[in-house]
Amino acid sequence: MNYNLLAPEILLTLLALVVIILGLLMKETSKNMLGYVSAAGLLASIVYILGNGMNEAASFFYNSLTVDPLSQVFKLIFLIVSLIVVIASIEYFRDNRNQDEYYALLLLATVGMMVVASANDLVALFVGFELASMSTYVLAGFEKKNPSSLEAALKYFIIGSLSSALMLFGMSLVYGITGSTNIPAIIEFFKSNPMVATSSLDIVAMIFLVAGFGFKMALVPFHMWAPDTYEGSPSVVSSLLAAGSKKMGFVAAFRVLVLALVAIRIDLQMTFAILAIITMTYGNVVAISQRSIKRMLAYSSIAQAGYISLAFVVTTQMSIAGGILLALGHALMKGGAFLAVALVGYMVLSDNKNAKNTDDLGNFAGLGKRAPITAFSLFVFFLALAGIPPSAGFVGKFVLFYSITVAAINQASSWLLIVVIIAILNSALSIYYYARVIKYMYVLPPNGEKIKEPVPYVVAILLAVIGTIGIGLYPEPFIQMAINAAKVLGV
Amino acid sequence: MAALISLMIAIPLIGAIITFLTRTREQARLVALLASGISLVISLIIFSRFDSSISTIQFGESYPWIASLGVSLKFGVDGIGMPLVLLSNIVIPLTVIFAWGETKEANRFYGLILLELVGVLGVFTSLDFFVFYIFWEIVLIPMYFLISIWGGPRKDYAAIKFFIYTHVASLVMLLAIFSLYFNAWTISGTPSFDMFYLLKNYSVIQSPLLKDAIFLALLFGFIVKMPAVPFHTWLPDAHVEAPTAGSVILAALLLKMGGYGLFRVILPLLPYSGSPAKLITLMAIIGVLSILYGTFLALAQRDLKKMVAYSSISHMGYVTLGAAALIPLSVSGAMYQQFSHGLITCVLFMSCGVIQHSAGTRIIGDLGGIAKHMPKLTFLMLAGFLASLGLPGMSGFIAEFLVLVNSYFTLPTFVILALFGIVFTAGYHLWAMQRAVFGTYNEKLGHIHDGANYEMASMGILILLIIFFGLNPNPVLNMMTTNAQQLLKFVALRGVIT
Amino acid sequence: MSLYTYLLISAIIFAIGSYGIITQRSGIKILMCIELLLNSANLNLVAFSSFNGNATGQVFAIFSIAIAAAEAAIGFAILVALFRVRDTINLDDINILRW
Amino acid sequence: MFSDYAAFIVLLPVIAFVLTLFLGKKLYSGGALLPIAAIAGSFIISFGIFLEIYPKDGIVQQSWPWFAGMNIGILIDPLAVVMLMMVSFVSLLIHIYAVGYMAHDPAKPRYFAETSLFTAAMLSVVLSDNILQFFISWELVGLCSFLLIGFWYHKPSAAAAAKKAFLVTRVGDVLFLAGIVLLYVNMSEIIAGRGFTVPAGNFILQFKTMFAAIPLINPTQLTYITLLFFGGAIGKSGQFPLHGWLPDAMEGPTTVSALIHAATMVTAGVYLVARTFPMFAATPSTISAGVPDSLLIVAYVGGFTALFAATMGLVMNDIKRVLAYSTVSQLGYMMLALGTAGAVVGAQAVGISMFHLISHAFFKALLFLCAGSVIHAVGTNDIREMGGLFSKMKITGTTMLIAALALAGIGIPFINIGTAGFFSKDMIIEKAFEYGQLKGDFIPYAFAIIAALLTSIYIFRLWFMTFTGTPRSERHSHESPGVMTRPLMILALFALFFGFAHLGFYDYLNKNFELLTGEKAAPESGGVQMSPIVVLLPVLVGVLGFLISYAIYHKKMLDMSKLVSSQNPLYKLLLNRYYEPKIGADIIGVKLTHDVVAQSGEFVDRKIIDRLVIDNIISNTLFKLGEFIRKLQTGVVQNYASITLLGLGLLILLLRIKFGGT
Repeated sequence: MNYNLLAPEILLTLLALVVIILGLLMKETSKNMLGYVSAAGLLASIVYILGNGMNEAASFFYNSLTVDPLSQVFKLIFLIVSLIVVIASIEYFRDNRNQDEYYALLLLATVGMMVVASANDLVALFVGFELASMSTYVLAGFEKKNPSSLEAALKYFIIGSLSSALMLFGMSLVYGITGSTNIPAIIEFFKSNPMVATSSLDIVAMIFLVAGFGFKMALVPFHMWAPDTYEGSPSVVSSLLAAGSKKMGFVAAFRVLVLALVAIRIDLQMTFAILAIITMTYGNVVAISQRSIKRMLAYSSIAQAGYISLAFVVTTQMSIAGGILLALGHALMKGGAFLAVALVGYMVLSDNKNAKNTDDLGNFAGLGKRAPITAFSLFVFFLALAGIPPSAGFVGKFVLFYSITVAAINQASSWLLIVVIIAILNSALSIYYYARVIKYMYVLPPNGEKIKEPVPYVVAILLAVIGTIGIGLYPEPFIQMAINAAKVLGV
Repeated sequence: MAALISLMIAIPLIGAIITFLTRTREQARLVALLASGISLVISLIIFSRFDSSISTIQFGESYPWIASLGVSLKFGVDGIGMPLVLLSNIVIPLTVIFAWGETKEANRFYGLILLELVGVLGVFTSLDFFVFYIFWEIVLIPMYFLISIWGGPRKDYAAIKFFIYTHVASLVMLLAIFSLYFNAWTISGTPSFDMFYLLKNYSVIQSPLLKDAIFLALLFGFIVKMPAVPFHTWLPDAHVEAPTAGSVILAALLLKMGGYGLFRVILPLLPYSGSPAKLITLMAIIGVLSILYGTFLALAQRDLKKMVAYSSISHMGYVTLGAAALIPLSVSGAMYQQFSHGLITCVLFMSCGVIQHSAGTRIIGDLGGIAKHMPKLTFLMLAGFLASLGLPGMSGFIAEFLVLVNSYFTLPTFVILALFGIVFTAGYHLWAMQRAVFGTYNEKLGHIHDGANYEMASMGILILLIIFFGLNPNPVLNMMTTNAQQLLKFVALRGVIT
Repeated sequence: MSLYTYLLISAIIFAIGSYGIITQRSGIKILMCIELLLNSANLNLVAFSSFNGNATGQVFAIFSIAIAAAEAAIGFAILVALFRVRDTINLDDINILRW
Repeated sequence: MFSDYAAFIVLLPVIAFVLTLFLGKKLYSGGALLPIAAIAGSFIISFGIFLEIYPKDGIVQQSWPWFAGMNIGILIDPLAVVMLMMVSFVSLLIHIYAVGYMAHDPAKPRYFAETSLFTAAMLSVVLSDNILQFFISWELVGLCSFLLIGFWYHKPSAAAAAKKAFLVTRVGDVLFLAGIVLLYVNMSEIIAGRGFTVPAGNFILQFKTMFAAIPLINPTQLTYITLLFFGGAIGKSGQFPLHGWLPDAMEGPTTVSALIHAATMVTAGVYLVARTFPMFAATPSTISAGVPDSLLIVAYVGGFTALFAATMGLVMNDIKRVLAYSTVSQLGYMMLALGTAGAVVGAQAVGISMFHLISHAFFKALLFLCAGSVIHAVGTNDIREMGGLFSKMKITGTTMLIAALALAGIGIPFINIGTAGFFSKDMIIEKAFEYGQLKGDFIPYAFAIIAALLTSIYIFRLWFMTFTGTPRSERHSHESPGVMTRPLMILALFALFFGFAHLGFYDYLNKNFELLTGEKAAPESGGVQMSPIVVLLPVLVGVLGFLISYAIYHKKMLDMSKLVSSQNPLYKLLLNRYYEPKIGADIIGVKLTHDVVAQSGEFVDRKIIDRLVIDNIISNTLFKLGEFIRKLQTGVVQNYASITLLGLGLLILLLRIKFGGT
């Protein structure tokens, strides 16, 4: 059994410890280099994963962790997000005396997510979940002098632990039914005795799991924490939460729910369709009336969760591939967008030290003049989120909606078609609030002169832009990747 | 010289990027003019080498792109696309010349205009549905900015309305494309977005219900762009608020995308659709409704520009009508209407622009007798209006004559209805001229000056073109007819029309 | 005692916990309620484990207990930090972020 | 050899138009000489062609393919050539006259450019060999008329009149176009088969092809086609009910009225019917399928218009309006001729009608030019402010008197001496009588004869009030310059002596369609012997009219103030032109079309579709919804927890209901 495939996780764990220790030894001023260290570590892991085995398949620790295309794709997503977040944080937390803990926690969170990505056992899944969650609880409250940051952390913590409790409860039930915590074994059990599988107890268990994952995905009605937390926590952390830990829920759902649902052959199509539609509509409709951009982005990412969860409605290979693509795209777009907001916050603060809610729409007026690169990037992210080609967002939605349409035609089910149409109308509706911000950035006059955009931010944001447009212009390899990943589930 | 078309698309793109980077407006407009000029030259080369006696794709190019979805960059022109490519390349440079005096954020302004050129050229030449759709969407963005940055008082409302309205339409169209794509895929086993391939396989679809659904979705996507009643309300707002150059491009090129869709996509599908007869009637109704409705609303307008906007709606109605009639000459007449309306409407909107600019208002009632101070404009504007009301000797007449005469074979009732529109069309044009331009000079306007030379120049060129194509339609009409006949072979085969 | 007794008990604990979360105002109490929820799950695990006759459940339970501890620690940490800036841990007052 | 240059008949004035338009300012008298020279050229060529083809009964045909199986071409047959000569000649004279008349106008270049464009278009109407080119040129003359009526565009009345002229004729044009559509469909069904491909050398809308195809066209369709054509003619030639624009058109310069609204353009309608006469003649002469015979309708409309317009001519006080109504009524005569004589002597009707058309062109142009000369001198249009001008303006007075006599058709019967009008008009009236005998229907004849009486009354009223008696206003007046009077004299000569050409003219024109289609025309009907009364009556009423006017307006034997007062309803009716402007413009044009239809459309569009559906129903609902939902986000964490658990419960419940399970 070669542990090379787990090298990234191992590396990052060690790196986290190293960062902590270094932080103890170093003096305040030189702590800034820790950011570069962690960035290097993340970059190394990305390279490593890309280097060997996007398509490897192996399992470890008594088959409790598995490495397969699906896990690798999501690991890649998590790593990329963490990377750009770290790069941006170099500026955001410059000269902060606690940045060593920050980077350590961020790395641990990443490890947690990666564990979830390749978890093959409910225990591993739970542990990974908790590792990621707890690190992010702390990160959300990292500005410990800032009440809203702390409030965000608190809400995140309470709802988070509630839902992990629910999840655990669900897992216990599943274990009780199947007598095993190993996911393949569970699936096997369901396949072999359908009677049990369709028992109401089992359904209850499933719903508990849905609750647990739905919390991370910010799926209505498990979304309540998201807007507050995204708004309150430091922008870089919001970026990590929205772009990274959100996807944790999806990969878990792909691994457990999809398989389980396929196995127990009860059709939750309608249920998930309703959830998805409610989620996307809710997100978009509420986003319209927001003035705080971070909050608007929060709601828009709820809406995006709605789109992605369409993949569960028709669990076809194509739909899951689409879901994965959209998840990947969303990671880049949303992550980048939050970082851009962070930069705006930086800009506003450099205008006046003690400015309140820096992410207010008004601060974006004339951004195209004040911070051209940021404005343009934000423009790209918004169009991508709205699904305008050529962009990652478009490719994702394209494949996803395509798969639903196909399913609708195949099953000759008109309501599926209606689902797609609603989804489409939603993504048209979303243009409204994106365009409003774009208008502020490019049409309204600036209320301040041009600023110098800090290099780390710019690098991070541009990475996201390149990713977003790159996937849009040359989606071929990514589509392949997604399809391979979807194949793993063998649906 | 294989890659002429991609060159023609690439140059404005590069030009646009350079324009965005330029510092002064002189540089910006110069670059814009050069880029669009070169593109025009290329299109003229293509046009001169174009063989109008064959209906197949010419100057075709193909490059692989997304293998797993079967998407590839296919470009090419035929009798349907060529005239519109030419039109786009004529209109854009003239727009740049007309807007030569633009001062507000010139580099962005001209850059966006060039982007529009890229978009429409892409739409008119791409033969891969995926690519087609991408260009179709890209066109929206520069127009959104043109309206919302350089627009009038209610520009926000207009811009967003325009964007969402047409975006919804294109998304619905996307659904239909999905279905075609999936259908073709299941048949052949290999994915492909090749336009003709998808259209060809439409006939294989079993359920007539699905066929009609696909057809209607596509139709919706196109007629909203055209726009046809009752999906037209975005147009007047967009036009009223947009800057002159924006309106010109919107009316002359963006609306044509819808018509192009009819010929490129709808007509090949029509004979194989579930219930052709019903759909033909539907299209005819939409066409005639647009003609009459547009006319009467134009009659009701106080704002000169809004009147012109509604006149566009009514003129585009002829396109739908001619397409629905399914007679080779009516279809080519409809195509010719696209081409000629593209030229004519430019003059109208430019006139509105000049008046707005020098008199400070476009409200017909507040104007009056401006001919006294604006003789040059009056001359060109009158010519444009006469062309627009279908005066013989101008290109508009040929188009409408062909449509009316030939549609009568299959849609007599609708033609008779459409004929009623003509009187009122003349009515609102002359009414506007009489009230706004002739009569005693309204002293409240103060001293107004005639249009600038560059404006007059571009309008003059357009008028000359209108007259030229009114006296000698053959250069473009022949290739249209060739393709129209080819299109309607299948109609005849299916014996749809009786 | 049959399995259902255990399940019943854990269900009751779960109910109490969730009721508490909904009704309580003090952050501390809410933390305790969450602990209740987790422990109801643990109880399930252990019970199932003994009735299924394999140890996995107990292992899982141990894992989750450890995690719960860590979680509680973090929760208290956040509450303390919050108390420092807001002088209260009454959750009804903690709503700057809303709408 | 002239026939090789036939195209230049049109091209020369076109060239003149372009040149005058762009460098008129730099040339002498606004470049008047260019169009004059060009039109002189056209006249010479036309005349040359006439000399060429007259001896050998030839016709000139040239045609070039245009687009979609249609062509542009030249067809000069007897019908066309006489028309050509008349148009170019009259136009020439009027251009010369205009040099004087427009001398003081700043916008001379525009004027001459437009008139020469008009001449070109009119000539193109005349010599076009297919209905499409005919229609196009027809529209162009309409355009020029629009431009020239509105020549003084700064006068609101002029702008309005121009618009009205264009719109009213447009109604006719649309009917004409509809006729063409119908014809095209039938034709291409016949020769091209569904208009897919037209066999080479065949042009769908060529007159030759059309006439050849007449037997193949379904008679009912043919009737529709001809009636629609006649609709076009009604519009252009100001026949009832589309006559209203012509009197208003007098807002334009008098020369324009003379050229366009007397001599040439307004006769285009008659020319159209004459041109397509074989089709009219071929329409079933019985009531077939509920469609009456086209010629009958032509006759009735023409006759009625002749009378109807004459009545209004009686009361008008604007010198030009009187002439305008007289024009309308005379055009009515021409139509009447086509209708009645068509029924009696077939294709020869064309000759009869055309002869009146041409003689009318001479004397009506003359009348207008005289009127122009008077207006030029006096500076008003109102005959009530004129009077006693004869002493000062001998030439104008005399020539106008000659024209009046010609219009009234004064002459000596039986020995055939008389003015042009005498021959042309009396011939028409006689044919109307023959028609009555043939069909036992004397109504057209009645129209004609009463109209003749009224004609002579109003025209002499006009002459007396203008030239005799004592001046009714202090306006200095003088004879016009030579450049204006000489054309008057020339026209006067024609008004006097043209009539004697009638026999040759009839013979020549009778050959027309036989030359064109090769079929023999209907055999010469051995002229029915008329009772002398019938021959005498037209002249008698003419003289009677003269005497009445003489009595009333010269000798003032009876006082008109009784009749001529706003109390008298009949007078009011006439003075308000049967309320045609009110009904036409105000009620139909403004009230109905604009205020009712258009505004309601506007309402639907803006208020219902836009406001209601888009804004209120869609946008506002969404906004309100959003505002409402975001309030759920109370910010209190327990509520969040409750909602989470609630959602959980709901989901479980949902699924329990879905599959009961154990």
